[in-house]
Amino acid sequence: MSSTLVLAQLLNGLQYGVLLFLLAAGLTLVFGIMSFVNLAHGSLYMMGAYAAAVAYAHTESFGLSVLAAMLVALLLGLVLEVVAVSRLYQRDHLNHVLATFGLVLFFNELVRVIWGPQPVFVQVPEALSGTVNLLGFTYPAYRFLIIAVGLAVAVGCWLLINKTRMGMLIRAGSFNPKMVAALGVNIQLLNALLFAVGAMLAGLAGAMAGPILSVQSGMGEPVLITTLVVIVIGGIGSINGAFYAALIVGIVDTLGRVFLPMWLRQVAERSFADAAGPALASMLVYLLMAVVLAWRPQGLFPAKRG
Amino acid sequence: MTTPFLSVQGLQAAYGHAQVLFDISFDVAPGQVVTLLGRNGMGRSTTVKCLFGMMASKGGTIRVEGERVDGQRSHRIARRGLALVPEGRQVFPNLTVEENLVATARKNDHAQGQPWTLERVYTFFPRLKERRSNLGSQLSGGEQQMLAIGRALMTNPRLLVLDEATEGLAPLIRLEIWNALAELKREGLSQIVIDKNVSHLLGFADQHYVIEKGKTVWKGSSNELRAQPDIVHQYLGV
Amino acid sequence: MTTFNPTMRLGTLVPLLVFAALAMLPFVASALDQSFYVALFARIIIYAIAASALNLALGYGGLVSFGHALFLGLGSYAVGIPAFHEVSSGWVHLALTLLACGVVGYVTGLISLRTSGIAFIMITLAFAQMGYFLFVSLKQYGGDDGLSVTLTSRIGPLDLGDSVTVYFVALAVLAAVTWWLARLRNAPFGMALRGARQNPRRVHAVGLPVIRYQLTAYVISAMLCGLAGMLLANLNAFASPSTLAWAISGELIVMVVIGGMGTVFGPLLGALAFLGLEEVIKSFTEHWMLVFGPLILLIALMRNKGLVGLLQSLERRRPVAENGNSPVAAPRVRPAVKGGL
Amino acid sequence: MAMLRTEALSKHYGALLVTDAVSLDINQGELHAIIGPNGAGKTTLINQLSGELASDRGRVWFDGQDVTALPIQERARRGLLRSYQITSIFEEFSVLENATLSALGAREHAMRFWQPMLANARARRDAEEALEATGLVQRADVAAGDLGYGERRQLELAMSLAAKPKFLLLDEPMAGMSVQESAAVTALLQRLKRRYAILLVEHDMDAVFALADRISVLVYGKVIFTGTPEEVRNHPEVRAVYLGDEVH
Amino acid sequence: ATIGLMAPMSGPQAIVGQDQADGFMLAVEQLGGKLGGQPVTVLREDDQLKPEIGVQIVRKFIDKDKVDAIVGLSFSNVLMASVPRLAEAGTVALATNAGPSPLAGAGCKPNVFSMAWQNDGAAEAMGKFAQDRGIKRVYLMAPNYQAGKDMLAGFKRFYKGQVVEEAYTQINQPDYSAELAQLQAAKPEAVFVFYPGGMGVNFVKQMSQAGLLPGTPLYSVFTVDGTTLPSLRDSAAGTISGAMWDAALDTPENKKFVAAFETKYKRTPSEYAATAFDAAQVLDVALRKVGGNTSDKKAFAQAVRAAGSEFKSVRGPFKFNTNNMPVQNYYAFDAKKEGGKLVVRQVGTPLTLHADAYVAQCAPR
Ligand SMILES: Nc1ncnc2c1ncn2[C@@H]1O[C@H](COP(=O)(O)OP(=O)(O)OP(=O)(O)O)[C@@H](O)[C@H]1O
Ligand SMILES: Nc1ncnc2c1ncn2[C@@H]1O[C@H](COP(=O)(O)OP(=O)(O)OP(=O)(O)O)[C@@H](O)[C@H]1O
Ligand SMILES: [Mg+2]
Ligand SMILES: [Mg+2]
Repeated sequence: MSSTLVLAQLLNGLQYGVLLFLLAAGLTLVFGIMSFVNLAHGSLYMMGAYAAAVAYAHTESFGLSVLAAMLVALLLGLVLEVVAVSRLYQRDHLNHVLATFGLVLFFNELVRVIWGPQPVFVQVPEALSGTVNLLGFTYPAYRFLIIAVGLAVAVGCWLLINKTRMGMLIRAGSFNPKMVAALGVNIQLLNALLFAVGAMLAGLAGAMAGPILSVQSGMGEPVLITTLVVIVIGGIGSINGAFYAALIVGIVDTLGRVFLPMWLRQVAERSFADAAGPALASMLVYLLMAVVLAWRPQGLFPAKRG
Repeated sequence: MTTPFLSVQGLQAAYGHAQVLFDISFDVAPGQVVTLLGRNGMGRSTTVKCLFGMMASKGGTIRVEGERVDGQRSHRIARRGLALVPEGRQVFPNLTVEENLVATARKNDHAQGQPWTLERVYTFFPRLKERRSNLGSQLSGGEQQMLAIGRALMTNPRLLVLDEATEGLAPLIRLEIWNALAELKREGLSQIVIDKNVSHLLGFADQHYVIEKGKTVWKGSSNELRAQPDIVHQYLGV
Repeated sequence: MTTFNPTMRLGTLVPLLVFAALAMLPFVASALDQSFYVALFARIIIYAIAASALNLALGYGGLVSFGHALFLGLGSYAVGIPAFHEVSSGWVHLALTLLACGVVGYVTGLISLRTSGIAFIMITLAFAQMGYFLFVSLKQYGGDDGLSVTLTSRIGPLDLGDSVTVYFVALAVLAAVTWWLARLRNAPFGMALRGARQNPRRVHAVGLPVIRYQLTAYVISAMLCGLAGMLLANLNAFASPSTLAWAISGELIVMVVIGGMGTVFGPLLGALAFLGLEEVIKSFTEHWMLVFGPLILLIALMRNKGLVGLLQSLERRRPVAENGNSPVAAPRVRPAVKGGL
Repeated sequence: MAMLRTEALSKHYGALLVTDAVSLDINQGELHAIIGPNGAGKTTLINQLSGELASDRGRVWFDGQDVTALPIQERARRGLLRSYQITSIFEEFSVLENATLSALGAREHAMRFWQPMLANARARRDAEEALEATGLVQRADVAAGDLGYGERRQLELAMSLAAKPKFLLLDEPMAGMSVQESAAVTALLQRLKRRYAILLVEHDMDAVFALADRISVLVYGKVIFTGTPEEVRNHPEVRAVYLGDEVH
Repeated sequence: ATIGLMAPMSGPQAIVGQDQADGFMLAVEQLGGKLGGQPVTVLREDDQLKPEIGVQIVRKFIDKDKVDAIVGLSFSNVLMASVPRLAEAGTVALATNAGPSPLAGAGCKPNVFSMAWQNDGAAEAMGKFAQDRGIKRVYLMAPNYQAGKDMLAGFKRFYKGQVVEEAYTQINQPDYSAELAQLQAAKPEAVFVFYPGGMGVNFVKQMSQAGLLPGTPLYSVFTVDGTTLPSLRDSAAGTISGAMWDAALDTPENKKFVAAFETKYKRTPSEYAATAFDAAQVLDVALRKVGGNTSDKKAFAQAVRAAGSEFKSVRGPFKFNTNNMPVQNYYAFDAKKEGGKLVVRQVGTPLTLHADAYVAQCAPR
């Protein structure tokens, strides 16, 4: 095993982590600050990806397609908030799970009705379709755009939560909206806005992922679970936590996938190693979460603020 | 007489099927301090909740400066210059002391007197300044009460409503609160005060309303109340 | 309990009628030569058992387990694996189910109960996912394709290979579990558990070690759920890792919540409504999820607590406060659920 | 012999020393009050005594035994019961159920899976007595969540009484009660006084002076003075930091 | 006649179910709404790819609807779960998407047929093809589950060169950059993978974006096909697929079928549509043989077996083996970019009239 390969894999892990963070960001906003469990985040991500695909096909501009995805997700988020979500904040988390579970079913089917069950085509923007050579490995240039966007989102979210009054008010409102309102704040409006921003970030993630992943009905759920894992490991409501945890999960998952089977082959019989290696690798993220939570129930980097 | 700042007429309210307010009527003139007296469970806090739109009323009217506000949403009512120090404090547990104070802070051009700022609240309650970066949930009971009052003042209100104003406060602080409320009154701030400490209320309030089983059953000035110890005995059990 | 009482509450009456109808169903079905319905409803009843089991942890204890499919799966494989090795004794299957679910429930519960809130939801999910990946990789036992159960459980004269037998065994188990849960609700254990959901600090202060009660509930819940898994494997003659998938855990939660969390009959009504509606809507359109999804959303939006709550509110009851004693009483305030907040 | 004795109990949060070497002796049948400014550490001290909070340093003896290392539920079983400053009841349960669960928990376990809790005659009788004492009998069947604020405070106290404690830790039992209810509770405590040892934290000076045998004054973690009500009333430092001129 | 059609109609694999239903209905329509001369009712059910639901549907078909035959039967896991009930009832079942090895071997059933393939067939063909092309070093990849392992085993059965690495990935893994880096480091001559559905789209896209395609030839089965090509487009350039059928297959029957399908459904059919189309034709012949009377289930099963050698399959030669698995050709198809367009072309027939490796284990009945 050459050291350049290890380095290359570390880079892969980082980059997968950033992709995870992109998804986790919107979820953390809604989940961590508003304390709303939004399983439909994956659906908004999917809708973003589809919106981008459609817009890309029509405008042939990647930039416009990203904008379109964000806009569509934002509007969708607003509608959802007003119609359903706003009625659920004060109910316990189970009702959130129930309601958004229903939404997930709905959106998956809706997409299938509109665009059919087949994955749709999304291309990589022409300018970034090449590869970059690093350490003797060819990397898709597009992946660097994902990293840049992820970092920008991280900074933006951190500012929003920790440095703005909106962040404070929404955190307060998640506990006691009646009191916030009685102090003269239109908490409903604020909640709607924040939820929509979270949705918009999901849309952005969908648009960014479209060119590298299969855009199809149901694409949101597997990632959603990994994203939830990220958030919980990081510490709920902490955007820093989500960021670090995304990177950790990205790296652990990547390195585990690659090196665990190899390592097992050295210590165990080949046929056993071939069976157990990938199985263990797929459990690794969950194992990591269980260990982290058993050791630190509030996650690795809990939000300082409650 | 000028129109009262706040006027409540025939207010009714219920929790589910259980009606608890039947006929509550009272006025608060600008600059006036009014108390709602009564024993536990008579409906004073419910009245306050209706006032702030935190609970829907079933009948009657609530007017602020002559305009009806019942049925309006909480924040709209609050923005007319009402601020609440609720029963049980209800500070935001997941915000720091300082965030609790600034999160809902607001300027108000109509408010009388010196405007409230973070600095002024901290001078008022030095204890809060010491605990400024602690979470609301980490405060002692009394500190939470101070925070709730500070939070309400930071909205620069024209009418301050205090439900159980001095609950859980040490005697010395209690005294300071009474002095402060009196000071605020001098600055022209209207107040509705609910507190068990009737003797102190007699000292600085203008009007008293006694609430019994969801109805206002008596109203009068401090002097009238002093002159009628049987009222105090009958309704307040002192 | 089954004698008709004109003042009996709708929330109790309807479920009892449902029970009675379920007891009749196989006779009617065989008379009409529609034996398929026996298998369909057997599945619903088995899910109702699993949902009732979950309700003990979730509804009574506020422990939002997003991993109960693990126990359903363990129960299935506790039939499948011995059967694969040609062991068909139902007693062995039963013992294995209870042992596996008890031990796994104890260990995972011990670790999970260190956390609360969303972390609890996620850590239980993690354990279930690990179980899922474990069974997927067990090539010998069919891996991802699952394992056919060629030898179904034989308990005394009963062979669970027959769907009518499974049906009645499941119904009996469900009735027993439901009755016990109704008793438990107001028994000291139930009260301590429900108290711990509302206010764990106070339960401690009262002198009861909260974790011990929660862990006990979690383990019992796991074992009951395993029992459902065992019946399911017999009904389908198949054990599959897909029984452990996270979506199944989610569906169990949905059933409990639809029916009415923490109520006695909620899980039964929830399982009936969830699986029944699915069947009905599916028979109208292939895009049934387009209807089913919003329907679930609507149920979540309804203020009252699930179907049991709906039945209760239909009665237009007198404006007295719920005294919490009725076996179907639904919680009235937002509870501080473990995993709820 | 002292019913409850502490030796140099301390607790800090970060740099903040909340209780600082607090030593107390409270005798059987004594009502001992603790007063002090807001944030002085009174609730924290009660948490340390009840076992809810682990102390950094110091020891606690209860009824002749060292209970420093015991968790809250163990101390409760030995008869050391507390009430909360911020009401802490079971909102879904009826008033009677609240009290019965408390009566049951303190003396027995609840690992019973069949008979209804209310069928436990002993626990139920204790609970009903406690409701009687606190004036909640008429409200026995009401869900605790439907109670008014003052009634919740009464229930809070009733739950402690139902457990038939040997020692009561009361954290501001009168807060939020109207004058009439406060007077009633004062009278109740007066009656209970000789039966239990009581540690009372309260800002209602009328009640404290009427009830206490001895008073300790806690200021920013330290006990600055312990004495009879008369001595405390006239102590200049206590007046300066706590009483002001409210009490003459 | 009543036919029960069960396939995944929802979830990520819904396209497979959709194509099967459409293919079947196209054949029925071409036969004038009749099978074996009898008006036919087709009951469609969605198994959601869940074995448990599948069993329930099979039960319903048998007990409630009393269907004459069941087609579709979803993926291997659902099929395997249904087999005990099918065997018990004796109802004829035609799987149009699976042929798991237990069913081909010791667990074979007289009334359960695969109209599609024995699962290893296409992979064996790719192994043979790679062998024939003289490729020395191959890198193998598949998801870590039974079908994945079977596919790689099938490939190795006919490929005798060096296997550089056999890598198993997680099911439904979205990102393959780590594996692609390993692959790149190993510098194989060619790659063989099995990544059905969305996994395939992810993998092929990412391999192409990493600059590895078309440079390193990608041999695959069930990865680049009618269901994924529309979303892969140019990324698929440089891939070679093994299958018993492709829209590009040049037979008169197939040309007619593809044209009819495209006219009716406005999309290119996949192999799943083709197998279902064939299933309807087999049933047509078999029902005619028994005169529409399926009450003797054994006789009907035998009629189906015989019909297999009589009907005209869109995939070329076809017959049922003694284990009720197909004996058929497996072809190699090559996707290349030509004149700015992706063109798929048949480039060989590595296995002709191929019988599976398990048939000997099936006890003759
Ligand atoms: N959330 C609620 N649900 C149902 N009933 C309630 C609720 N809150 C209060 N009540 C009932 O309404 C009546 C009036 O309560 P309210 O809180 O207004 O009284 P109060 O005058 O403020 O007394 P207190 O001194 O106890 O605060 C009481 O009898 C109480 O039982
Ligand atoms: N978890 C915590 N973290 C940090 N500081 C805390 C925490 N809990 C309490 N404190 C601080 O410890 C001090 C003592 O609190 P405590 O609640 O014991 O006061 P108290 O004497 O009961 O006051 P009061 O009479 O106002 O109820 C307070 O200043 C409080 O802010
Ligand atoms: Mg009140
Ligand atoms: Mg205190």
